[in-house]
Amino acid sequence: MADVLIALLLLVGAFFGLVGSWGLVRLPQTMQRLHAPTKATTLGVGGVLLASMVYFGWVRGEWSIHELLITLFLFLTAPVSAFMLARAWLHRERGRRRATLPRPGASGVDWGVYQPPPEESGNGVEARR
Amino acid sequence: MEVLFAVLIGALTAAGVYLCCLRQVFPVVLGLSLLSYATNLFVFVAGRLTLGAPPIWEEGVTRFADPLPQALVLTAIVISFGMTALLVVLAIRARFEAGAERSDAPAVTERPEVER
Amino acid sequence: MAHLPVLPVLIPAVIAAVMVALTRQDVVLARVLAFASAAAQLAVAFLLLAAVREGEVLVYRLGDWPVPYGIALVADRLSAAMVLLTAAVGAVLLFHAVCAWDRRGRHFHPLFQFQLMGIHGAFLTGDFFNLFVFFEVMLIASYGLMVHGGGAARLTNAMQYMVVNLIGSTLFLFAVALVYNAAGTLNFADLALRVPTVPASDRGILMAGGVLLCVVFLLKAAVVPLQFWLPGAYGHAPGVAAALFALLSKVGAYALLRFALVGLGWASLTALEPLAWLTLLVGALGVLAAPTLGVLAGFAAIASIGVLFVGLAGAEAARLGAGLYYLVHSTLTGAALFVLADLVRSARRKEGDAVLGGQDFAGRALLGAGFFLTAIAAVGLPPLSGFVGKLALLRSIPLEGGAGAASWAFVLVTSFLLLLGLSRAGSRVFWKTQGDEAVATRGLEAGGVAALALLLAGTFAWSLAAEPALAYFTRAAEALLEPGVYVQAVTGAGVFR
Amino acid sequence: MGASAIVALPLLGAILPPLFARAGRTPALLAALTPSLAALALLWGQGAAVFSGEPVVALAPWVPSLGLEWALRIDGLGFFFASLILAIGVLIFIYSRGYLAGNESLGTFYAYLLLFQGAMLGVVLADNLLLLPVFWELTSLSSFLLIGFWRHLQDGRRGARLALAITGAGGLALLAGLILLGEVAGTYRISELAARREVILAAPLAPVILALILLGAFTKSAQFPFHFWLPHAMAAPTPVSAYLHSATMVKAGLYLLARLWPVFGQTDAWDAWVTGVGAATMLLGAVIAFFKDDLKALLAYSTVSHLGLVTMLLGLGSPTAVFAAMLHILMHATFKAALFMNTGIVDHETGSRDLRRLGGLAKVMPGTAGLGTLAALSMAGVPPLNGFVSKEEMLAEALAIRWGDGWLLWAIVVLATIFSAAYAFRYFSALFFGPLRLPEGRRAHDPPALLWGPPLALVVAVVVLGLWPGLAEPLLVAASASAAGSGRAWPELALWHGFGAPLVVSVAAFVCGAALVWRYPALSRRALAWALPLDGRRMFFAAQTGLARGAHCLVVRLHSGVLGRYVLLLTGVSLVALALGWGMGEGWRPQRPPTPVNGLAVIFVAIALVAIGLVLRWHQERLRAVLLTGAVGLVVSLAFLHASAPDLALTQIAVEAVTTVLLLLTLFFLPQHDAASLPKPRGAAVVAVLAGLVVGLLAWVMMRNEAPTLADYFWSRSVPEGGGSNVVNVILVDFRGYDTYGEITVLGIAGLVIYALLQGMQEGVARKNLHAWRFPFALSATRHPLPFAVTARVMLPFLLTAVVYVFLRGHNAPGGGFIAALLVTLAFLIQYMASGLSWTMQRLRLDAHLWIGMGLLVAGATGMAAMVFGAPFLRSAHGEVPVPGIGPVALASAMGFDLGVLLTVFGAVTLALVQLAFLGRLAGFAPNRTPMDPVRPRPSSEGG
Amino acid sequence: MSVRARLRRWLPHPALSLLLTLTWVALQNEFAAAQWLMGAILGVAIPQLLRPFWPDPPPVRSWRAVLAYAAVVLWDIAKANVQVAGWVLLRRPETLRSTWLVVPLKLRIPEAITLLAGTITMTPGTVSCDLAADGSALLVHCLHTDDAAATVAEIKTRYEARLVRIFGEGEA
Amino acid sequence: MIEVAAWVALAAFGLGVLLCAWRLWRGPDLVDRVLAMDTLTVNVIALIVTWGIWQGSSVLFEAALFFAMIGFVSTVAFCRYVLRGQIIE
Ligand code: NA
Ligand code: NA
Repeated sequence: MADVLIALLLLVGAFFGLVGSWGLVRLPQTMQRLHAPTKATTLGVGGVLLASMVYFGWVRGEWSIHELLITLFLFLTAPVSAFMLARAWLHRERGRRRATLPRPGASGVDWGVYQPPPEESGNGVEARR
Repeated sequence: MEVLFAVLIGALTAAGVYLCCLRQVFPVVLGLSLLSYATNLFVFVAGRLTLGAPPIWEEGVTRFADPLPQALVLTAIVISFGMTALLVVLAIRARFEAGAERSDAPAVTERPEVER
Repeated sequence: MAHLPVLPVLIPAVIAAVMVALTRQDVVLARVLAFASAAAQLAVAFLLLAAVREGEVLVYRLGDWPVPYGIALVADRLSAAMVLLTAAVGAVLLFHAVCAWDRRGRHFHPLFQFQLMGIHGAFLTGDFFNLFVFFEVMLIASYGLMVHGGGAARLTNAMQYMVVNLIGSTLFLFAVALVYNAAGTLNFADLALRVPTVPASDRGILMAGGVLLCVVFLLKAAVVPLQFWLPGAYGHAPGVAAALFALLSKVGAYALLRFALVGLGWASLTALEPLAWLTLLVGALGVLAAPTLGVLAGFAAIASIGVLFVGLAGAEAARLGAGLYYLVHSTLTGAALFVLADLVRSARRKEGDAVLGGQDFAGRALLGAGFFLTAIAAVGLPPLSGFVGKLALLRSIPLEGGAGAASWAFVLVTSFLLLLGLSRAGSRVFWKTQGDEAVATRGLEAGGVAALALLLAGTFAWSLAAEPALAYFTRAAEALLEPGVYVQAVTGAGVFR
Repeated sequence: MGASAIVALPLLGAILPPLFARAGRTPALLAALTPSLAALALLWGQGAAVFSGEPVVALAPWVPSLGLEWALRIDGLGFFFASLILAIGVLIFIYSRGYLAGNESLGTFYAYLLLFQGAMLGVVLADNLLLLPVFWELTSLSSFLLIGFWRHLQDGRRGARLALAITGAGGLALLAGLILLGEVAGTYRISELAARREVILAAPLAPVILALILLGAFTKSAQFPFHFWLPHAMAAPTPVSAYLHSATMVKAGLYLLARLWPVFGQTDAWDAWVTGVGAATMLLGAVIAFFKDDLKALLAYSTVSHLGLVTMLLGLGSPTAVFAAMLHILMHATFKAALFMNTGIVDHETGSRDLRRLGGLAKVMPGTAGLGTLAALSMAGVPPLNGFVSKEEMLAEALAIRWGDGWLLWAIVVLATIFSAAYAFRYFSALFFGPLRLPEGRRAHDPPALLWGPPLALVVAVVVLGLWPGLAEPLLVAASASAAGSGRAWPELALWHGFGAPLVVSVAAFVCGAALVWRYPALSRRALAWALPLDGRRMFFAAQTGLARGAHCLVVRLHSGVLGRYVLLLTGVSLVALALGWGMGEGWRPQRPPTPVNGLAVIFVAIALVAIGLVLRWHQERLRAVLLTGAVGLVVSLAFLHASAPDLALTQIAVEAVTTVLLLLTLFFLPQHDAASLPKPRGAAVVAVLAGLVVGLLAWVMMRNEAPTLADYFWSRSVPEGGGSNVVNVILVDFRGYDTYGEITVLGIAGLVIYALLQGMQEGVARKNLHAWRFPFALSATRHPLPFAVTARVMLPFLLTAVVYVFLRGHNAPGGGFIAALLVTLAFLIQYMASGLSWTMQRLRLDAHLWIGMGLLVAGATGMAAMVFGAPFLRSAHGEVPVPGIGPVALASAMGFDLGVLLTVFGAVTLALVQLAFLGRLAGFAPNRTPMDPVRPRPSSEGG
Repeated sequence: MSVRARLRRWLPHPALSLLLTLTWVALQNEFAAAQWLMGAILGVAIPQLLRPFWPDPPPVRSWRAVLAYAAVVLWDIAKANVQVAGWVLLRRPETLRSTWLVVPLKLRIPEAITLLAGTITMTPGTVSCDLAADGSALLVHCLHTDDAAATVAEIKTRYEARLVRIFGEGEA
Repeated sequence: MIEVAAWVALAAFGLGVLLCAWRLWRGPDLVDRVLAMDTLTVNVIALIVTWGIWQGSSVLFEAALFFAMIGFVSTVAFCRYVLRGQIIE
């Protein structure tokens, strides 16, 4: 029973992990590829970590929730990584893509990557010197 | 496995030496990093390869990796980290005092600007 | 008393740590601590010397672990003398430091203490990986002292010095790995016991490591063709640092002796004789070509290393002993030359330490006299210790065979070249002046002058003390050539006393 | 004792004149005279003993094992020379007082003179073969100071250096010769050498020894072809010339020849070389002297000639020739010193010493003219002056050689005699007689007594010794006896020896000499036409310049400053070393079975190889290169993990992260691309590949090699004696804790140096450049994106919990102080990146220096605690501490040590990173105190 | 000083303290008293030490809402994973209609915004890319959607509304 | 069964690593490369955990955590560099 569960979790993890990496190779646009790591992170690593938990607890009798911590860490950090990567890309592509990018809505407000936050632009301390 | 390690070490060494020959500091720093990987691995494999047997004592276990080279490598890693940090900072300072980032110095027979 | 061998390391280490933690703003307190440390180190070094004078070998097993599993410190005649030399030079240079250098940048005093700690540690350790560690302590402190005060030339040269030494450290580790792989030990004495038992098939690994380690030590010692880093680096370093560095190359020579003669059990280093000649030649020619007094001092240091290795490349105790005697001399003289270059650099506003005539400057006569004496010592003219050193060396080298004659010729001819170079430099800097009125220059740094005077007094005293000193070092050399007592003492060391 | 005092008085007394010079010039003179006169008194006090053939000896050990001892011995020869040195010295001192201008440092001058005097005395009194060169070199050194006394004159400086170089080089040769001589003889006592003559001469090294010693003597005494330094030493103040070149320094070589005459004299090699060189010098010097217009040059070459004369006599091989040599040394000293002083007076009074501008001075300075003329006549060998006496003896000795053996010598001697008469005649006739000629606007008259007194005394001696030469006989006999053996019949000294060949030659010389002077103008034109192009000084300085230039080229080539070349050289040498070392073994075969390969390892190594390749290809794109280097580091860390080194893997990966941050912090301030135009050193690729091959091969060999290790000991003792089951950690904090102590010291120092370096950029050029510097790329607007900042806040407490965990478990499982330190650093680093430097620093209130210092102290104190209990540094203790309600808790003192590690590493790394980040402020980037963009809109308790 | 204030002073974030204690015990994998004690010590000490780093965490109004939210998100992750795997594996990449979405934000609490952005990213198919300079909207990249407005609406109802319930926002 | 599954998982993540490496090589943008590194790290974590199951050893746990950490730190650092030049400002 445990064996089946573990094997299943492993296979699920392997499958989604591979799909994530495959997407990284296959998808043509950078922003599309940015979706890859979330896949690998969530079900990919998640599956494997669950498998590990079950394996060590059930099969070897050493219950451990270490893996949960890794999962949590990854869930916590992956969005930030993606956010920063996206911002970096938006910044590098500012010349080409800015026009096609939708605006946030309110007039005069742009995305954070292109516009300083109100407080700072107000007192003019932004940028160098 | 030994061959793989050897190839890795060799490649790291070759690349490290090559980068250290370049005329600016930054590639030299990268070269030294690669060299230090090579060194760490080299010292490590002086204790030979033992797979799946970390030197963490357990009752009844008789197969274990030689812990001594590992301890030596740890020391070496730390030291080389400190050195790298110092070198890059020195590179920055030199760049802003000398006006350019170069790994070359004037030949010793050139008379430097008078300074303290 | 039982802890004597570890104290030379611990005293500067603790004092430096206290300085780092407490005296960041308070230079005066740092100075007080520095002098206290110097006094303590001197006292300990004297006690250590007294303890090993009769040939005892003190073994201090750190953590009480037996050799070769733990690290052992070993004090014998040679290492005790080196420790005393370090403590003495360090103490003398403090005078220079406190009046000029310790305010020109941050953290001078802790770095100075760490430098001494590293040198002491390298001299005292009986373990060649630990030697690596203390080399690094010594080197990183030296980088810090070398860049002290800044300046483009200094920084770029320091960077090269650093890169070269980092590669040297890499080689050191490669060598340690090879030796450990074949011999299974890191201790000099234990290695001495194991080397004969290493099967012929594994000797290649062992010796590849062994010879590579020798190369590393030769690099530190700045023996040709591995001298290239020294003149630029030392020549542009702050004087007080460069003066202290006069010790660093000696550490390389010392380690080479320990490793090759004791660890590997080689009968002698005669193979190095040609390198010693070349070193002498390059150093002497460099003195002729040097554009500044700092670089000149660097080349003079290389030349003195050449002389030193002419001695160390011998197979007879007398010759090694003469070399070791010369080692002390060259440390004092090298330090004096660097201090002098520094004093000139800071006294002459326009020309610095360039080997050029210029306007008269404050303290010219005094510094000129100092240079004259230092040059006498460096060339090896009487009555300073360079003369006795070279005399002892020549007397210990039998003229039979080409090598002996060549050594004589190199020592004498390069002495002549040094004489040319130093007289040329000295007459330009101190004689070729325009106008007799001293123009407004920076004042003379009294502490530097004091350090210079002490160093010169040291070479004079060393010359007078030549007889006992030579006897001492000859016995130390005997222990290197016949390391049985050392090996026995270290490997058979009982529990902690 | 007396002998020592004679040498020591002038040497130690040298400090007196500078002290007394403050009181005035006369006190300075008295201060200089006192030690000299005292020494003279002491010397003459020994006269009785010496003349009775009982040498006075002083002995003290110095380095007996080398044969070097303080051995002085006053015998006849020594007494003779010492008397000359001291007596003429006294006159010179007095003369100098009048000669040196008021603004010149007379005290220093006297000090140098006294040093020189002491050194000279040492040379002639030393009875030790190694002590003699000590004083010998001291004379070279002190004469260097004297010759260069007028340091502002280029001629003075160059002359001094020339003299030092030649005599110093000779001194080195001499030293070598004397060392060998002592070794061959089996004694370093000079006085014992004569008895070992046979042994010495039979030694195979004898020719070498002789050559080296003669080199020393000839250079010092300015013998051909080393004569050229002497005339250039004339740039010295005239008293110096008078002293050094009449009576003392140049005579040191002659003294040495006389001293060693009992050992080497009357051997073929000695006779041939000494006579030959002496005769050649004698002729050459005389001829050149005749054509010199500069009075001092004339006297200088005449000195060369006279030195050659004495040298020749010492080579003739007969004791009577030695006697003649001694005689001439004495006579020459008197008239030549007088002549130099006379020239000095002329120079002093007229401002010139050029014969082309001077003439007829007898009209305005009759006293000077009288003294000069008498001395010059003596130099010419005109009776009844003392020069005649010694010249007669010389001619007698020279002409005593059989014609068949010596016709060339005869010819030389006769020619030289003619020319020496000629230049002597020319000296006084051209200078003092004929129409008065003076440099424009100068008036001249006889000088004050201080200047004419000393030459007068000497001229009196010239006359007295000419009329009654017998007065000097005891002295000369004693001297000759020491040199050539006692109990011989010495020539009777008399003014009149009757008619003989010498007299004929003399008379002929006067006639011919006068004729030469008469025909001087024509001759000099012709002489100028075939003037020897061989100017020794020019050759010397050309050689020196050439040498310096060659040295320069060599040095530049060896120290080019091109780092790449250094690296290649070092690598090349190391490869050679490895090859040499490997060659010392034989027949290595793989001993361990290979470890099976798995596919993942292949994948990762392949990735690493590609990444390495890409780093090489793209290293110019620095940011990309950093990323790829990180990939390589990842693989290395995995390799450790895979090969049973979890601690290493953790450390490597953590260091990797910090290093990446560090490199990025650095790259911000550096160019973003490598400059493409800089050429690589040639051969870099080849050497690098070779190094890679060799290192890879060696690594493979090590892995397949079987040999004993220390592993078993650590494995078995780690738990019972080290108190931890992570053996690597136990080694780090216990077995080899001392390494770790050094290691954290290194890291601490790195932090301090980085701090010092970056703090130093707050001023000077660095600050200016930093301020002018621009980052090449456009920057995004916002700084601290909100999601990142929030996530960082949430993560921090959990990361710190993990830090505690990693730290505490380190002794038993992978982890420990170092890894924990990096982890905590990373945790705060995330905070710094997320919310900025100012905000985080304010909250951390971190004095990294304190952390470093405390860490080192804690680690040290833990180690030293053992010392309190009488155990060695770093002796650990461990055990279980019962805690009520909880049970026993395992504790190891090593944990304290590990805590020190943690503190130091954390402090150092943080210090480095924060300082580096702080540099942006210096570059003009405004600080940002808001921790997230956009700022949370709700009013909050944040301190801002 | 009131008990509550005192408690507040020692336990600035009680939930955090609890979590840390649990984390410690989880890390140790050992449920002995000593570990709970140590965990508790850390749970008190670390938030104390780090108090300035997280000055005023928003109180959670409803822990039940948190659980519900977690369940929804986990389910969405699983669902979206399958869906996106299908796109990546089966569709020709050119046929993917990737678009930018603008999600106007009602949320103002940074923690809540972060959570929303994180959720969006962790459910495959959407990545939150930037925040408006004034924090009023979130920029989301969608790997493939036929109806952008619907996706935005789903985000707002499925996630943002629940977050509003958790943190009690909306009045702002 | 577990072994087979673990083997499959190892192969899959191994392949995943290779795919990431390919992206690391091809780029084209720096962001792609950083992304590739990030994903590679994630795959490595999965590999480590799977390897732990394969080996039956839990000693690798911290390593996985550390890899997660470095993946995050370096990704964020590179992004910050692209965005602001100064990764700590
Ligand atoms: Na073997
Ligand atoms: Na997503």
